[in-house]
Amino acid sequence: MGAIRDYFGNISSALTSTAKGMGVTLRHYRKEPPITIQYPFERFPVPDRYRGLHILEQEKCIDCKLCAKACPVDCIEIEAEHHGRILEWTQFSIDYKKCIFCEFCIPPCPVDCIHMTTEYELATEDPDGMVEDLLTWTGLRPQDQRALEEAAARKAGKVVPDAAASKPSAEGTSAEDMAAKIAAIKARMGKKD
Amino acid sequence: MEALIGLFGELFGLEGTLALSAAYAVCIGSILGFVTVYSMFAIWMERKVAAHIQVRMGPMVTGGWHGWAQSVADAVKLLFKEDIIPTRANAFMFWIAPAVVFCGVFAGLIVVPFAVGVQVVDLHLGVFFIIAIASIEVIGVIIAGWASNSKYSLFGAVREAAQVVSYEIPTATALLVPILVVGSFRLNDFNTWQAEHHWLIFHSPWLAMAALIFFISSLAGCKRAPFDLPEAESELVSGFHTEYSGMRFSFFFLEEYTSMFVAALLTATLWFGGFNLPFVDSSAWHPALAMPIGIVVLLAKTFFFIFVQMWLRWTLPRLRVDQVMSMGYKYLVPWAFVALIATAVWDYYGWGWLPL
Amino acid sequence: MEALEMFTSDRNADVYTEELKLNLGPQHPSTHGVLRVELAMDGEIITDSWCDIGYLHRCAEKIGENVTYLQFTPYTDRMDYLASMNNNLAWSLTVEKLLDVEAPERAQWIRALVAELNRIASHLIAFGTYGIDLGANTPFFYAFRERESIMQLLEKISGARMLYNFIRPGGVANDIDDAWMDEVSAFCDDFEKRWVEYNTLLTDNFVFIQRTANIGILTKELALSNGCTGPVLRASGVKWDLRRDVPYLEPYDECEFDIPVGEGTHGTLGDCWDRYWVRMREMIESVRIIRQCIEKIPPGAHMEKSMVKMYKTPLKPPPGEAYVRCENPRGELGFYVVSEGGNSPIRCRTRAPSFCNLSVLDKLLPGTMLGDAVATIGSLDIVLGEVDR
Amino acid sequence: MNEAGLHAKLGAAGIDGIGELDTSAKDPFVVVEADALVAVMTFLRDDPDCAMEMLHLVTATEREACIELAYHLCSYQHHHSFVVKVICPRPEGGNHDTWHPEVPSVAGVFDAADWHEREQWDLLGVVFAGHPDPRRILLPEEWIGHPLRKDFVYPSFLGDVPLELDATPMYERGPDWTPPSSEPRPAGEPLIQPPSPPSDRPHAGGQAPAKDEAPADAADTGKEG
Repeated sequence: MGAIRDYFGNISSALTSTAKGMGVTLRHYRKEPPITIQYPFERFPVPDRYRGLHILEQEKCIDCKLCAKACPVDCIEIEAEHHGRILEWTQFSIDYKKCIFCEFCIPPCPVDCIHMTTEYELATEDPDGMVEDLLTWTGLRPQDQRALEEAAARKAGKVVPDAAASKPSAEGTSAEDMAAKIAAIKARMGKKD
Repeated sequence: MEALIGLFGELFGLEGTLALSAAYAVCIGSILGFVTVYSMFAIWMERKVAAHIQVRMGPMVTGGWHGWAQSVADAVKLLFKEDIIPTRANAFMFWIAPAVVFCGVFAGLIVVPFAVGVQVVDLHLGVFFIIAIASIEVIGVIIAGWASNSKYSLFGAVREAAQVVSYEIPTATALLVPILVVGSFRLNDFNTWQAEHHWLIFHSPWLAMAALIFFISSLAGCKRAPFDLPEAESELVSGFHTEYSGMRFSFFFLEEYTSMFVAALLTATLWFGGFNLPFVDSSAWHPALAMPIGIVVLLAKTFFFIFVQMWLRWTLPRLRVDQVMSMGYKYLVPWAFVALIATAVWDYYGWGWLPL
Repeated sequence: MEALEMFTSDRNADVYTEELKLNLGPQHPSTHGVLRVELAMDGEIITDSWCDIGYLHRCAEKIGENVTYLQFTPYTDRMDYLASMNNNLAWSLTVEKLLDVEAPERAQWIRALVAELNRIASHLIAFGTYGIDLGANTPFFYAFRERESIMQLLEKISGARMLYNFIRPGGVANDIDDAWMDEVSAFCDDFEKRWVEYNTLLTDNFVFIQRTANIGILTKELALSNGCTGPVLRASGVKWDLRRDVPYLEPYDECEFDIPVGEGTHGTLGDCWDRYWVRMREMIESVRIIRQCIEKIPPGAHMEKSMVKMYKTPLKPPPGEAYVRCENPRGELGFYVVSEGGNSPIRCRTRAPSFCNLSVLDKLLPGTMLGDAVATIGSLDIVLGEVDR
Repeated sequence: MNEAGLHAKLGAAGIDGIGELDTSAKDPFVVVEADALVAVMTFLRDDPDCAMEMLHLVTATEREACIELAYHLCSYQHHHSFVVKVICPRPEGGNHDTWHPEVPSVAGVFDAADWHEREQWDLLGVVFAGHPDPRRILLPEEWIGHPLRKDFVYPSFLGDVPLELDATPMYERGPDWTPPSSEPRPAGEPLIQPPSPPSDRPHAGGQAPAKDEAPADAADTGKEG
């Protein structure tokens, strides 16, 4: 009798469990809203803490290379020439082909000048474009040049009439500028908004 | 068909064989067109049904409204894809297999009455013809699996052969049940019988059971989940069409969806009243009115069953190959025979079931 | 095996079937990555199998010998990329053991909380992909829906979606706030309802039971001898869970939770269904732990003060070695680290749970059918990133 | 039972070559002679008080003076664990090429040792005598050398295939790109001089060629690690 009970038990459990499962799928078909979004047209909100592309506040950076040393994959390249406290920048680049977004470059920074933005779109058709230069300017800015000349002049014993002009401007630290930088990152990565 | 021959005679003065050929050409062309458009729609529908069951959206971009043109775009893409024949495949067999597969199901459609008078040939053995011609498909699949020279394809083909041949027994037996009641193989007779009496599904519990058995075994015949063993993408990569791409692959797709259509259409015609509306007697209507309504009604029923097929597919896991066999032989075949004999007894005594 | 003998006994008869070698993988939909299994087939029946791994070997141990202790943390993310938190946890505990420091109390609770969240996410993948292996595609998407909630929760605190790098030697990277914990509670409530739905859809399904019960039976002896751990071992009837037996975090000592073990409900003890069902019940136990963590989490620092300087100067543990095991979703993850006092370890050995669980596959497959092979591989729930490292 | 108890139990078993328990380590361990390893493992597994059902991990560590094998055992019945170590001292001038320390395989005692020992052979070149399946496990069979050795030299060939160390990125390769080291070579000359392995070396496929036998066109051999 066991076999016969199994036989009919199989039929009934197959039919009932299928019906129940179909009930679940039908409920989803009719009631549940889709959880996916139409990606390029809409996006999920990205939390503030998101570890995305980097930006650099070049004004603050002192070329201590601690971030490069902290990097587990050696993707940060920094090159600058020191003229006293003024830096002549050659390179501050991150190779996003290597970067693993581990955030270890952020905490060591003594002047808190490197940050991670919430930008996460990295895809590009040009692999070379993935080596991202974070610098807003290279070499010496005019005011740096001027400051250097004044310093040299002061060293030579000459009196400098206009000391105020040598103060570095606060340009490059405002929020708008940050946004502009992010836009520049995206532009350089060859992406459209 | 006769109407078309007459039309050609009137319009172009064609007569005899010439008119016949022209009429056939038009019929075949329209069925081919129908099959193509239907398949595109069914694929789009399958994607949407799957997506909504799976809390997704499915195609949304192509063509604008809910991605309606996605299938068209896919078809165009498949047409322009490189036609790859594996180096060590048997090129001729590889080439001919999709055509063989497609011809079988395609030919089945010519006996289907879509509405009053909308039918290519009104065969006396319409049901039998569909069952017989649909079996050609298996040969094509075996050819495809063997010619691909891939082990996965071979496995898929052998599974398909075993499965489809086995499931033809319950399919055909279940089909015999309504045939027994109506007393005809002609598909049109089912429409008229059900218009005069009642839908066959309500005739007796045995007919309802036969409908269920037919539906399940037709799923196996169409290689739909949970019986998609020949494809079984998690076991056999893609089964018998692993090596196919582009246009040839799309033929297998067309075949799958067309055989789904045929199965759903048979269910609708044989058990669910065909192109008749429930509670409405349409036999006295003018053909110009009855024809479009009949087509719409039949297609609505058919698409409902296609929807159920999809719904099942996205609900159930796949059976194992021996379980498919045991289900066919241990469960479906005996119960199909039970339904057949019980219907014979039922009808002999003229019992009624539902107050119809 | 009966079926096997039936098919192989008449080898000397006039008609016999020829053995066919089938390559399951490395590119195959159901090998969960790049596993290659060479199968000797007699028709649909597997007569022998050989596992071939190493396609995803990424030299993690060699890298570990060349980076500092802190810098190796993100690499542990990439071993078992479905349970990064747990991997981070094991590595952090190892480094802390080497350095003789202990994470603050709050950090321990946060660690347990996120590790259990990640365990649910990982088991959800196991559940979903197991459905796909058996041909049921829909549970996968439902599982991903819940996993997406977990990923968004963890993204909020860690800043990444999969490779969190959140638990670090000495504590955790960021503190968590009450608003976040409310969201976690809301998720837990939602998840329990969904879990019932999963069972209706897949667990109790007749076809699913037919496909998994009595398939791939792993006996207790075989499991122990092969070093299987985690759900795979527990499904064979061994009640062994490091969280209960060797509590490596304070919350595991204080929270109440059960350890689900296999019972052979629908078939034999240790079959695929048992392994699946142990995972399903573990998710509910994790929810229980998470609830208690949220209730009991103490205030305090989230990072050991003395460890903060590790970002600037590499950690230099004293010479010695440490072996730490953690209960990962897939089993016991162990790190055996040998230090000689330098910036980086001289040996950084990983005991990957998937590696040991997979080694049993060759013994399970012979005698089953091709479809069962897929079910068995799926029920072991391997991550090839961890097998090959 | 703690480690001291286990060690006492082991000492009472009457197996030769069991060293003292090192309690200064974080996980106290005992060093045993290679010859005694299988007996120790069998005892630890079978003794009802030890009942080490599970071999957790087999690790080979290369140190300055030796290669050290650590076997981590644990028991789920008694909730204790134990570490057994075997030290293989480095002979004079022993490097990754010439020195393959040999220890008896414990795969007969614990099935788990099978894959672990294969991995240790693969990555560190420790020979496990009596292993049932002594093949490489992670690296391809044709791989030369054992990469976790400190003096490992990156091979220039994998079987017949030259390994490119300074390869042009895939996206910069034009249609005429050829691997840098795949210059046409005289017909009949093998790509790599077959190394002459000592005939008693049990593991096939893992022989490293001596340095002077390296092919002439393998100029791009670099050093890693």
